[in-house]
Amino acid sequence: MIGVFVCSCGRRSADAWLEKVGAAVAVKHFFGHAGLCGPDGLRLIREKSKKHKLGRLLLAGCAALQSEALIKNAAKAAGVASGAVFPVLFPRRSSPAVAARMIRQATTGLQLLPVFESRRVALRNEVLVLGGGPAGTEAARQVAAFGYPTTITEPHVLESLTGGVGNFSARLRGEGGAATRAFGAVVIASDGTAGAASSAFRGLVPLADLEGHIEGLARRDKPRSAALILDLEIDETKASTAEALRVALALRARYRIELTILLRHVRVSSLGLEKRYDEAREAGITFVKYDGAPRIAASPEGISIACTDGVAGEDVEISVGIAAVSPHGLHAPAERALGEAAGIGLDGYGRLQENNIHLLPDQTNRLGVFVVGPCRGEFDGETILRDARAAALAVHQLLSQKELEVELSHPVVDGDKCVLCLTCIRSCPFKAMRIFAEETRADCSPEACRRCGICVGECPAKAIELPAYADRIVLARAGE
Amino acid sequence: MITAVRKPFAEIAGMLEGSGKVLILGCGTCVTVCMAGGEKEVAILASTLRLANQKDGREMQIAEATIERQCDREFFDSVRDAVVQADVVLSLACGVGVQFLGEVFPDKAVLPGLDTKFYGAAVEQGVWAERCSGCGTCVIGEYGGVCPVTRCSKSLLNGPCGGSQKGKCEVDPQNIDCGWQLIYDRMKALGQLDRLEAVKPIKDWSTGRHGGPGKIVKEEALL
Amino acid sequence: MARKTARITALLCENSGWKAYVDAAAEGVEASRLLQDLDAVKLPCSGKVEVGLILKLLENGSAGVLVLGCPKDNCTFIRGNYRAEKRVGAAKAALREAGLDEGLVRLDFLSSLDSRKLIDAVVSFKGYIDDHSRS
Amino acid sequence: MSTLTMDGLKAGSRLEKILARGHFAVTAELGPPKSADAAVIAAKAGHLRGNVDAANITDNQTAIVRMSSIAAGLLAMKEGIEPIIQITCRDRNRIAIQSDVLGAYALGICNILCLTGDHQKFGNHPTSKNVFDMDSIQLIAMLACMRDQKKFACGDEIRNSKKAPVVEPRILIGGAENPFGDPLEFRAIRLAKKVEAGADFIQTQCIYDMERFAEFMRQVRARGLHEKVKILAGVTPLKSAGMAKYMRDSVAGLSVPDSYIERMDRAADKPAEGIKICIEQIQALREIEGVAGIHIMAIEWEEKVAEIVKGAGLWPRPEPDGEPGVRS
Repeated sequence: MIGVFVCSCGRRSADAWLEKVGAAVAVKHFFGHAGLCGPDGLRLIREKSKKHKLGRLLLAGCAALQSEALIKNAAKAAGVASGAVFPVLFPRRSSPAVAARMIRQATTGLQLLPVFESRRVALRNEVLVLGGGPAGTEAARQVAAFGYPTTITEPHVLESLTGGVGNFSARLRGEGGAATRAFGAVVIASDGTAGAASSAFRGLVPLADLEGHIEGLARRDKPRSAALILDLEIDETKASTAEALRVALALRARYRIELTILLRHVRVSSLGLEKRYDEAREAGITFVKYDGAPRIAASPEGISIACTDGVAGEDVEISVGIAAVSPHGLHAPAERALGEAAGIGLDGYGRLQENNIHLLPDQTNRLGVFVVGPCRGEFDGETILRDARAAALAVHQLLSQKELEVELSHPVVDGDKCVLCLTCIRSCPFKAMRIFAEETRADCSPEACRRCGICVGECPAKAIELPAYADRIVLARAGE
Repeated sequence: MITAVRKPFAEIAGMLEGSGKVLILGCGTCVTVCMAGGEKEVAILASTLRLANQKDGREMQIAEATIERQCDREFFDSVRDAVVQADVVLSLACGVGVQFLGEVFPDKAVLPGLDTKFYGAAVEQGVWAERCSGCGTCVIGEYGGVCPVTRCSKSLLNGPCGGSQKGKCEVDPQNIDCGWQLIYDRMKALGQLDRLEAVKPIKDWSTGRHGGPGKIVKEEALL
Repeated sequence: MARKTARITALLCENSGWKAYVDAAAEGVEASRLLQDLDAVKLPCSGKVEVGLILKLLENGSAGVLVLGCPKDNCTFIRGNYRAEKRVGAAKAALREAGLDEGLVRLDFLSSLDSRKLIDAVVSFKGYIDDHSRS
Repeated sequence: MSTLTMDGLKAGSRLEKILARGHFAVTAELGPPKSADAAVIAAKAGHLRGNVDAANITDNQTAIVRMSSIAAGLLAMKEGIEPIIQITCRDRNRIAIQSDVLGAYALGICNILCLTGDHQKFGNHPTSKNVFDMDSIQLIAMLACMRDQKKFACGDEIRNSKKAPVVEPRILIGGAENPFGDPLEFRAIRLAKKVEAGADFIQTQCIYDMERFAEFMRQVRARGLHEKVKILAGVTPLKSAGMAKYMRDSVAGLSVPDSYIERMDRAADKPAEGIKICIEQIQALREIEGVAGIHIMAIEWEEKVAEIVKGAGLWPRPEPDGEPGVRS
């Protein structure tokens, strides 16, 4: 049974409006109320749910009804699962016809929406730390101090890392061949490698050498301005932004020259980086976020850079005495193998952490796998140790729960349609898809899955469905 | 696996010109894996056709179905009615499937929706590359596991031509590795370069396509 | 299938487009009126969008499909918006093949806080669709 | 097992005699016209007559349709040029090639250069189907089998009927080599295979990088190949600085040293400088042990061959007995 609760708060002649909406919707259990989000509203929900044995609730009104807390409370009041409560948002002052149409579309969607059960998944307490350098040693020491059986080993012995959070299977190469061991969480702390230099552009110096160049020039003819250009060859990382900020602030303080940093994206999702970015702006350093490729040419005055300012949407051209390109040594092809073995995404330089603002410094695309130190582009000793301790704490926060409650709303794979093409397994950002050998089909790990539906979008056989967003539900909500 | 790509839409639309009831029939094996003719591609093509028909005011009924394989008779049973009802069946299977569909339904007009390309492997997600030409007498063992017939643009059996540069084939240096560079590197790694020094005789091509349409009879499998 | 008014469908990533939509809907009369002509569909991520779904919506009468995802490198699911970009590109290619205007489907990236940008995106897309409507 | 003619020759061609008698051989290239115009052959032959020992008649070079090499070779022969017919594996299978060889020999042609052939992609019929029934090494082996075993590739004897006499084509067999193709280490092995297959002479791709060629010849001598096969080093005179740069940047397997490009850039009379460089190269190549002759590929510039040959001190050409191109 579906109950439709419509909020009429803030409307003139609310009763007449409700009446019109109710008539247009024409469902059996239709209840109007002014202020559904208040205590009276919850009481109404409780009473009506009980009386009519409502299994699913549609709450229609303003954005207040969208809040997670309210949905939870309403579900509690009605005695149903949170997934059985669905909010519908009316634009302000919507006409009865519009409101009714939106409710109808949502009702159809809600009728189709499954209610999900949950499962408790036990978390193993063994922790694997890959990397015996300062980062790995510190992380392992801290994890062990929390009381978790900790294995520390060199990163290259990892052949593969399957499974998901709380129950990883790590295949580790040893003297007598490879062995598979189970871990609840993994910390990757490889020392990283100095990478190959990025190809130098004519007339430009590498960022690492910029200070030396300016110093050399300062004795004769100090340049009045300098530009630091990032993202020239590839979309770079926060490590490159951090390095550019460090160099720019130092140059600004020492030589008082005009400084411009040109980049495609300001990447500041790292500890203290946002602050350093603000400092740089306060120090008068100009930032240009460009679109496309900048055109760089030598001019009699030095170097001229023309590009499209992505924010203002207009073409800009600046002339500087000297310009530098991305820092050398950031490109790290050597991490690729470790990334592949561990199923960890890489950034544009091939370092172990994807460019993504939602990832905390120690987080990776895999829940329960953490990364610290040079292998993710952090070279500052103090920061590395702090990151290692943070990762250990994160491991503790995860594993101390002992078990996870997992809603079984993950994608389901139709074994008749799945042809094991591996597309979902390759394209899942979280490594949640795997082969279910018994049924020769792909399968999703509910605890590793984040319910994004990318696999559904990719599957060429239309074998995967994310139940809450099945095509028929989506089409119903679109008014089909 | 057999690889294929979908035909240009204009060609498909041209073939279907004047058809009243069309069944688009996908194949759930090779061409699903290479993303050319599975259920999803069937739906995309069907929608594209319907949109084009809406625009141009054409009356055409388009039905969609996908079966496990179009190279085995039994799998057609589930779509028999749909095939019978259609005026024409556009098969999104490889060339094998299209023809076999026609053999199973001799009265039905069948059309190919794909261009079948080669026997290939997924070298990475979204990229398939040719690895076998089906010559009928495999010589890979003599070349360190790399097939000269397929991987060399000229199928040379005795060494590279002059067009091998920096590991690439001059026919398309961006996309084609020199097969002979691959063979050389592999044989060197295996310590078997001396095996490449003997002059290989002219190949017997009659075991493959050049011997006419192939047929395999496995005696003990016959019922 | 034909509808009276040109309705457009918005496929909204629940982490960005949908949140911006919720804010926009609460904002003012003008915005609200605008959003009434929109079939807003919440998706978990723009990466859930399928080429076939976009075409199906158009086939069934939607005047245009607007996909709104998170800004680059800002996808909650790491790569979803990149995947959306590819699929919308494929949908545009299909529209071109069908002899239709590829502008009937559009992808924009915006932040969950940017309800203004959402309104701008809808206004711009609606304007475009009104000028290029198929009917 | 070679059957030799009375004077110890395999084919008895003028080229073979020159090489056998230890003269430094000179060959050139004669590209057939892209039309049925026999006058083109006559004109080009006029430039070469008396200046070369034999001329290569190309076989639809770079996959562009031209007059057939056998027909053009016959026309050249009439103009007093001994032809070296080029045969590629691109357009004909073993049936067609053997048939052509029988015909060519019957017409008096007795030098054949065996090539794999440029891929049709580069020509004016890129959508055509290629053949590549065999590669150049197998082609050499097939011709050697026809000449020496007197058998076709299938093993049948070369005779019209059981009672008819065996009449095999007695052909001097050539192969080509690009010393600069990759994988470099395989080049000498490949040359050895051509020798093993039965090549009598080798003409190389045009050489600009003397150091790399000298290294290649060291590998050749280390395998003793220079004693088993006559190697004719290829040269192509540069017409302009632009051509030099094009050869350097766009022709696979060709490296043109910067010093030549600078010279061409600086020179006031660029064609004259190109000829001068070419003559210097020939003189340097003559010094390399194992180089038995020179092959001048003056692309659409045949009128300069005489100047080059004379400038290099290779004129007049020695006159072996018998008439050019006629079997003795």
